[in-house]
Amino acid sequence: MAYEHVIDDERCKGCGLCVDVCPKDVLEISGKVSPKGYFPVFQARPDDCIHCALCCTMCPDVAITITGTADENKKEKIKET
Amino acid sequence: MAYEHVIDDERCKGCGLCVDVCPKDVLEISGKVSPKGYFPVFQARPDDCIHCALCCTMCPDVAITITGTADENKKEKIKET
Amino acid sequence: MAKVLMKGNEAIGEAAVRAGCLNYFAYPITPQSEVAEYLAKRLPEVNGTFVQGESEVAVGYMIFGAAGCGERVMTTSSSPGISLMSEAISYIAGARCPAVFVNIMRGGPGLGGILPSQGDYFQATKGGGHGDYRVLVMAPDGVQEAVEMTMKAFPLAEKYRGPVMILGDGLIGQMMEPVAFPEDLTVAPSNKDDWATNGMDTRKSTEKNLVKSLFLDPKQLNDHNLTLKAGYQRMKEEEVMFERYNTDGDYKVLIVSYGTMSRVCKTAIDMMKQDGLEVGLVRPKTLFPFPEKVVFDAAVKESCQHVVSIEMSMGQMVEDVERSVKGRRDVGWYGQCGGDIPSPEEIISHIKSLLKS
Amino acid sequence: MAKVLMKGNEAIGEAAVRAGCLNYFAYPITPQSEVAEYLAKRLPEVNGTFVQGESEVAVGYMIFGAAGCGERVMTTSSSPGISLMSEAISYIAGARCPAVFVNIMRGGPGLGGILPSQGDYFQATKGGGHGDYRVLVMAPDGVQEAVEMTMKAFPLAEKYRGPVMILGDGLIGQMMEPVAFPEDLTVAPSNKDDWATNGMDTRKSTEKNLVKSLFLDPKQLNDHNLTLKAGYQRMKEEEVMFERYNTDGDYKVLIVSYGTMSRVCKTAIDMMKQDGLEVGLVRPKTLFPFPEKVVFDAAVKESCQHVVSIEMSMGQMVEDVERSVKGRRDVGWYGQCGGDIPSPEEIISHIKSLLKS
Amino acid sequence: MGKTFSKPEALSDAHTHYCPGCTHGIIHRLVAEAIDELAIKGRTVGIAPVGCAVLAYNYFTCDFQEAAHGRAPAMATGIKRVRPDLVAFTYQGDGDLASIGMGEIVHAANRGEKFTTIFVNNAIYGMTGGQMAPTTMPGQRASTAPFGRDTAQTGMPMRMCELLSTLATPGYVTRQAVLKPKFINKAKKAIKKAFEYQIENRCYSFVEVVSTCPTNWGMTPQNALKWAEETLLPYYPLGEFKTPEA
Amino acid sequence: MGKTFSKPEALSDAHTHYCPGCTHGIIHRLVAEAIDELAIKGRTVGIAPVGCAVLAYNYFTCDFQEAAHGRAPAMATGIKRVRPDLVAFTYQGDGDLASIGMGEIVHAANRGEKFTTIFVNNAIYGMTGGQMAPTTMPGQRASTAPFGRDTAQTGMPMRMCELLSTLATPGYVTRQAVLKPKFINKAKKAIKKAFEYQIENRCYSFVEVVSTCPTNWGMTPQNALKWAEETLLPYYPLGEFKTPEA
Amino acid sequence: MQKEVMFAGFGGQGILLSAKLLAHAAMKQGLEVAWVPSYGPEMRGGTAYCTVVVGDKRIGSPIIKTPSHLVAMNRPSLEKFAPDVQPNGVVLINSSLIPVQSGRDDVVELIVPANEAAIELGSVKCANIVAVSAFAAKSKMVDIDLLRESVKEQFASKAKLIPLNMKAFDKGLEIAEKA
Amino acid sequence: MQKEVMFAGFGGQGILLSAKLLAHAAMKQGLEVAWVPSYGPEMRGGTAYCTVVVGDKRIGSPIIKTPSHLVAMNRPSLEKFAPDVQPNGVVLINSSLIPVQSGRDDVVELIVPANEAAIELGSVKCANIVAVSAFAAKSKMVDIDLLRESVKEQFASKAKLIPLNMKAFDKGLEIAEKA
Ligand SMILES: Cc1ncc(C[n+]2csc(CCOP(=O)(O)OP(=O)(O)O)c2C)c(N)n1
Ligand SMILES: Cc1ncc(C[n+]2csc(CCOP(=O)(O)OP(=O)(O)O)c2C)c(N)n1
Ligand code: SF4
Ligand code: SF4
Ligand code: SF4
Ligand code: SF4
Ligand code: SF4
Ligand code: SF4
Ligand SMILES: [Mg+2]
Ligand SMILES: [Mg+2]
Repeated sequence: MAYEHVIDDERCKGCGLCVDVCPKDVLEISGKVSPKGYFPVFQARPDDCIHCALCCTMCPDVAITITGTADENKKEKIKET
Repeated sequence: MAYEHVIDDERCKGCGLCVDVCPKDVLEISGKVSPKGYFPVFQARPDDCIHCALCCTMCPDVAITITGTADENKKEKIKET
Repeated sequence: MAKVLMKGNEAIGEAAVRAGCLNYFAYPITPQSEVAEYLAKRLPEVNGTFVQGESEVAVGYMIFGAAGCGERVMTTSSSPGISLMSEAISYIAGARCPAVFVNIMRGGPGLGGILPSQGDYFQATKGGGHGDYRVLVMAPDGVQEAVEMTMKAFPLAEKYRGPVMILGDGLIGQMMEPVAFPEDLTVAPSNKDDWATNGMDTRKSTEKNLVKSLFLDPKQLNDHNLTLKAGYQRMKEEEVMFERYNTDGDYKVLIVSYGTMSRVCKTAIDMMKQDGLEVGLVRPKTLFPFPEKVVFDAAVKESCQHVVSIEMSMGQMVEDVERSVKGRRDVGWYGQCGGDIPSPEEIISHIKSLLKS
Repeated sequence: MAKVLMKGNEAIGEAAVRAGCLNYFAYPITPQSEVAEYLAKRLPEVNGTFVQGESEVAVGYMIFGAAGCGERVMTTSSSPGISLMSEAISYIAGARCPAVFVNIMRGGPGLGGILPSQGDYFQATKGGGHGDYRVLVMAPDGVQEAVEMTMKAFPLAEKYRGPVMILGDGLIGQMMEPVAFPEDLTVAPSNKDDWATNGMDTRKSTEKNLVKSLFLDPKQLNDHNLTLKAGYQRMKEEEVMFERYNTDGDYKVLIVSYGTMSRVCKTAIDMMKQDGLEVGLVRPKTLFPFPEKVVFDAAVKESCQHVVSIEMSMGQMVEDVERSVKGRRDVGWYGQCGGDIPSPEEIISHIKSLLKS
Repeated sequence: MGKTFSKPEALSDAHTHYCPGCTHGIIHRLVAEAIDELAIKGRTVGIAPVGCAVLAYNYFTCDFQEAAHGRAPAMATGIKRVRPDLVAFTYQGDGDLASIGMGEIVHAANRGEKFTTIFVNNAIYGMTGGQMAPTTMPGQRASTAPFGRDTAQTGMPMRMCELLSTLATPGYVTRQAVLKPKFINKAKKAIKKAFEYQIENRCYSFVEVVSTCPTNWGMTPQNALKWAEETLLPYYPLGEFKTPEA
Repeated sequence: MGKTFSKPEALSDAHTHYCPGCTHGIIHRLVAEAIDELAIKGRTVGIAPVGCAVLAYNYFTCDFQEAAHGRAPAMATGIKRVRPDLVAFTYQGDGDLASIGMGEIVHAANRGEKFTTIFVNNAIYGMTGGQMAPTTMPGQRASTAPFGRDTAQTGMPMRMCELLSTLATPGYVTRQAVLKPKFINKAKKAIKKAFEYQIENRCYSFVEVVSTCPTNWGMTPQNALKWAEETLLPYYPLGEFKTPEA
Repeated sequence: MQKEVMFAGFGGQGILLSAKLLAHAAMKQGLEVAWVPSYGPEMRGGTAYCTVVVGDKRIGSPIIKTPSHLVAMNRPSLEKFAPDVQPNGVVLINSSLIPVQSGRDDVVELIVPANEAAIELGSVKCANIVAVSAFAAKSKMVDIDLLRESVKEQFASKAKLIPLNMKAFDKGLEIAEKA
Repeated sequence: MQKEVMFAGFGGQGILLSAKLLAHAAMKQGLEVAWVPSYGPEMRGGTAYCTVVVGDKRIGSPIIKTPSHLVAMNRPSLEKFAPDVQPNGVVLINSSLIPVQSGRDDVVELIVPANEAAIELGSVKCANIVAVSAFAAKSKMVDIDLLRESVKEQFASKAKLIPLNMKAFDKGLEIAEKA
């Protein structure tokens, strides 16, 4: 089964706590300010993501979700973003 | 030197705590009610008093005092009372 | 129902039970501790709850929490204890929860004394706590009325969703008089599902309820205050209670007096009648809402020359009497505050001195 | 002295220091925490004392203990915090200790909001606590006056041996304005040896002093209350402060308003003058004692048709205005309570609606 | 070996007002997860404190009351005494619980009230702008301790677990932290256990959670976690201080 | 080998309003003796509680303030912070100190305020007519616990020495009794020591004294002493719980 | 017609109870009644007193400074209150504890050795019953049979005390008649 | 004559400080002035704003709903407040964070890339100084030299920051002139 790792730009406050806990160094803070005035995080290296959910555990704003999916394409899609 | 053991009827509330702590069983509660409505304590056996002041220590109302005196008659006087 | 001879404090406790209030939180204080002592025995018989709080501050919030669940709840205290509850009363009013407070007043300010007083009129009627809220305040003049008002207090608290206070004094709490208890209050608090935090399952809802007084948005807070104000306006229209005494005929002086004090005034009025001196009385039974119009009408009666507010205080209700009389008669104060209750003789000589001057 | 640009809260702290008050106890609460933050830095420079109490209840009694020693002492808080101090204020009044309380009001009731409000008028002027006491209450309309009144508060507290309150609002606390500080207050509190528990050695006496409010004997308690009452009577004669604005000529409407609200009213009055509509203002600077006579005289002026009390509350001062006007003019209320301050435009349209009706 | 993760039902969709990196948000989530796993949302009443978490009632999907500053334990007592079938929890900061609310928490714990307290210790008054709390560390700067907390004037930081665990009445008292995933997972277990003790009507349960306040500590969220681990944990050791069994 | 004995100067001539055999009177005397021996009457301020000892100010010959119920420690804090040269002591009952005054006593002790507390534990609310106190024993009857204290509803009796001695701030905490001369002499030493620590500006000092309330216990003064020794002392052990040295 | 009686003595002499019994009987008789105790710490070890006001219409002021009658169970009470009693009132003096008299010639003195009588009957505790029945007989303030009933009811829960108190009650009547 | 300016942006952008500097300069100029901040938790992570009211007579209502001018340091502020600005007022737009314009043709738009400019000068922290000097130059609300003095005084305690902020100050003037 495959996983979908989704970061909600609206909820993310760019605190960076997830970045530090990611064992695979997948995450980075983006340079573009969100409407709320934050610099949200994004998956810079999605391929490396092992979906360990440590980032989810650490996120104070429940901005990251990981959903299971059977559909491989979904996973691809994320890659592209 | 001699001692004078004085019980102040006005202060005594007749609680009897002194009676119980007296090692020489000197004290007794009197039968006659005081103006305040209490039955004050008195030295029933003054001769036996060794002036150990335990009664003073135990008295919640500082109704007992023991004063030192050189005058033997004083001591007698107490006896008579 | 046959009359029973009961202490005011115990009768208030029994009245609460008969009003279906099985939840009582309190902290001991003279002269009202007998309410707690009575209910500590009585409530277990009806599976009620009594908790002796650690302080009046805590009790105020136990009441808040319980009232927030939509359950009938009461506390009783005396002057200093009520001061400690003032923040809680403001919160309860702000969160719109029904709760009954009984203040068996003692002498103040500060530790003051433990004898009867009416020194908390301001605190009760103008709100001891902060912010724009009012408390519906009923003042009994004896044990029978203390019972009736206590039983009325709960439905009133539920009607207006706010704190209701019984303002008695040490004498009413300590005195025994024969009491006939009204019918038990059997209707349960209604519509609490709309607002109470009684658990979503309990009310079969998926919507949460919030019991709160915080409104960070100024517009919302203003609207909230307007809602409260509308409730107080409605109280003024629907809940004013009072008694007139010897006001049918002419009278030279109008007394305004409440609670224990008013009984002494009645005795004085009867005595003056003997000497052919007519004096009328208006007795507010609700202090808030205050019977403004009744006092005004009684004051402007042709024959009436003076209005005097007689209180076991240094003159508090007199300000409401002044407001009500609107300058149409001179308004004075007579009273004592310390525990001694002015005697009929003292009242009579004050009234005569008024007429001389 | 050159003007400095200061936040109201900080200016109040500095004013206390310059009034010789080196003792400050407080608990943080928005919108007045800056007073404590300022004094936490400032007091060490002058060997003063700042203690952050564990609660407003405790702070009230720290103030009591310190005041009981005859030392100048102040606390500052905001609405809910003042409610928690009401028992202490009653005790301090009862024990006749001089102490200064500052209330930077926020929206209520309950937690309400943190924006400016005038919802604590009743609490401040009718005594939030129990018993027959009054508090001398001054209401500044800006930072400069906040400073002046704070410095005045200490000698007044000592003159009457009781609590004095500065009643401001969140805007006055948070706003910066240029301030010129008056001369430092150099006279030390006098005659404290007669009553304060400052230690028998300190005052070279063998007589103990008692700071207390308990009088178990009703006669004594009544006499004590009469003494207090006499002090309040004297305040009414000697301490009433107010400002008149645009009242020299004729005016159709009289506004009574205080504090921040009165500044908006003045702007509105100036704007209406432009349109040729004359409106007068009486601004009470002392809320207790209330300028009853001044309001009465201004209200009964031939040209005046309406009196309106404009408050950042649901209508509290309006009761004192009604009492003062004695029914000679109709008295109304206009205001908001939530944090938004009525704008000059809103006030103008209300006034115009009055004149239409 | 992958995991799925999504927002618990007991949390609403509302975005919190908390500062970036403030760990209040993590603690909210752990409480919500416990409520979901125990399926008690429909009979739970939360009590919000006065503190940064004052708006907690917007972030949960169960009934909520909002307390006055420090009085949440008294309100929870009122709730549970009149509705023992409900599940009540107070969520309180260190100023709220350990300063103004000291009397209420000690007595509620000592009466053995059957509710759960989540005690968020961030060693500061967050909401009001960084004043000193009873839990502020020696030398730590705060707006009312501009030169750092002087223990000669203000005493030592208050340790609530140590204090409450001396009470003779049985209870569950534990200190946890949310400074890293390992701690977070432990904290989650403790919070769930606390609710279980309540549901079984066993005892009062108290979970202290060492938390951060990047804003008022004047640190980045990352440094705040680091500082908390290095400075707070040695003085506020994690672990179970009391269980009803013992 | 005889002894003289007379009323200490720090006690006034006034007759107390205490019930016959009430040990409040003994404790008053011990405090007065300490004041005499340390010759501090001229700079001492006592703080009377609200409780049976409310009129203590009539019985001492030094300056006195009268507190509100439970707030004496806050008043003493106010006194000592503005007049560190004065000697202040609070005299508080168990309802006053352990119930309504919990917050004030814990925080004054934790700030290390330099005053002395005499804590009179008689396991009941005396003045108001025998209501339950936090210190009331399991099963003990009180007017608000007519069937005896039910620990399932009200928890276990509060032990203040045990609680206060857990605070990290240095202090002197001891429990004494006045149930027999031997105890009384020990209590006297402890009270004097407590004042000495204050005078040396060392620390906060707290002396609990196990006392009696014959009237509300419904016992003769003699039986009250006996009951206290047999029932209270096992739960409230005597001794020093904390010293600033340790 | 309104009548008032002040009961006064030491705490523990059953003052409040005898007053309550009288009030209760009056209520049964269909009269208006108020029972007004003194309260508060000043009572501690001191004097306890209680007023009972009985009348045919609603009681106005329940605070009475000059009562119609006085039941004085100890000396301080007699000395404190005897001067206030209205002319022709009954002043009951518990001679067991009061060696003196009221010093008034315009009142009806009723000398009752309540403690001795009670001790004879088996317990000093019932001295207050002796006193109240004697007082009621002399003052006619309430119907004696109703008062007897009230006493019975009062002790209903402790039935074994009823005989003793009935004896005390009759003893009081007897003393009053003899007097 | 009374003029008002609203400073608005994120917390941490130095909004309150630039407003204070302007108020301070106005005071030195002998004008009446009021500095009115927004406060409270709603600010947390959100928008901070502050009004400065300057006039020749005592300021009446310090609460301004339609200010003469606006200094918008971030986008939400521009969108929230631009509509309220009085005609012919100055609207400063921090173009570093605001890609859009006010959408009004009856106001004077002053486009200032404050963050970029500040970063160039060495620290983004002084973006607020760039903004306030540019605004003052354009609006003429206060005397520029007095404002410069106020900045110096403000940093007197941290002297080493003065040169940077002076550079920022002049940069602001320069941008304003060019505009
Ligand atoms: C009676 C009262 N006093 C003070 C306040 C002001 N106040 C609000 S929150 C707070 C402290 C919050 O600190 P803490 O409890 O540690 O919570 P945090 O914000 O750190 O999570 C204070 C003092 C208040 N609202 N009510
Ligand atoms: C605010 C307030 N609450 C309650 C009271 C009533 N009250 C007076 S003394 C007392 C309890 C006294 O008990 P304790 O402290 O144990 O002293 P004791 O009489 O046993 O020596 C209470 C509840 C009060 N005076 N003020
Ligand atoms: S932890 Fe959450 S809020 Fe913080 S940066 Fe990562 S996703 Fe955004
Ligand atoms: S799931 Fe694990 S690997 Fe993937 S981004 Fe999050 S922390 Fe990194
Ligand atoms: S102990 Fe004191 S009061 Fe008690 S009986 Fe002895 S002397 Fe009297
Ligand atoms: S002094 Fe000692 S021996 Fe004498 S009476 Fe007292 S206790 Fe007894
Ligand atoms: S102030 Fe501190 S505690 Fe409050 S939300 Fe911000 S970071 Fe969190
Ligand atoms: S009631 Fe108890 S504590 Fe109070 S004086 Fe009497 S015996 Fe002592
Ligand atoms: Mg905190
Ligand atoms: Mg006690």
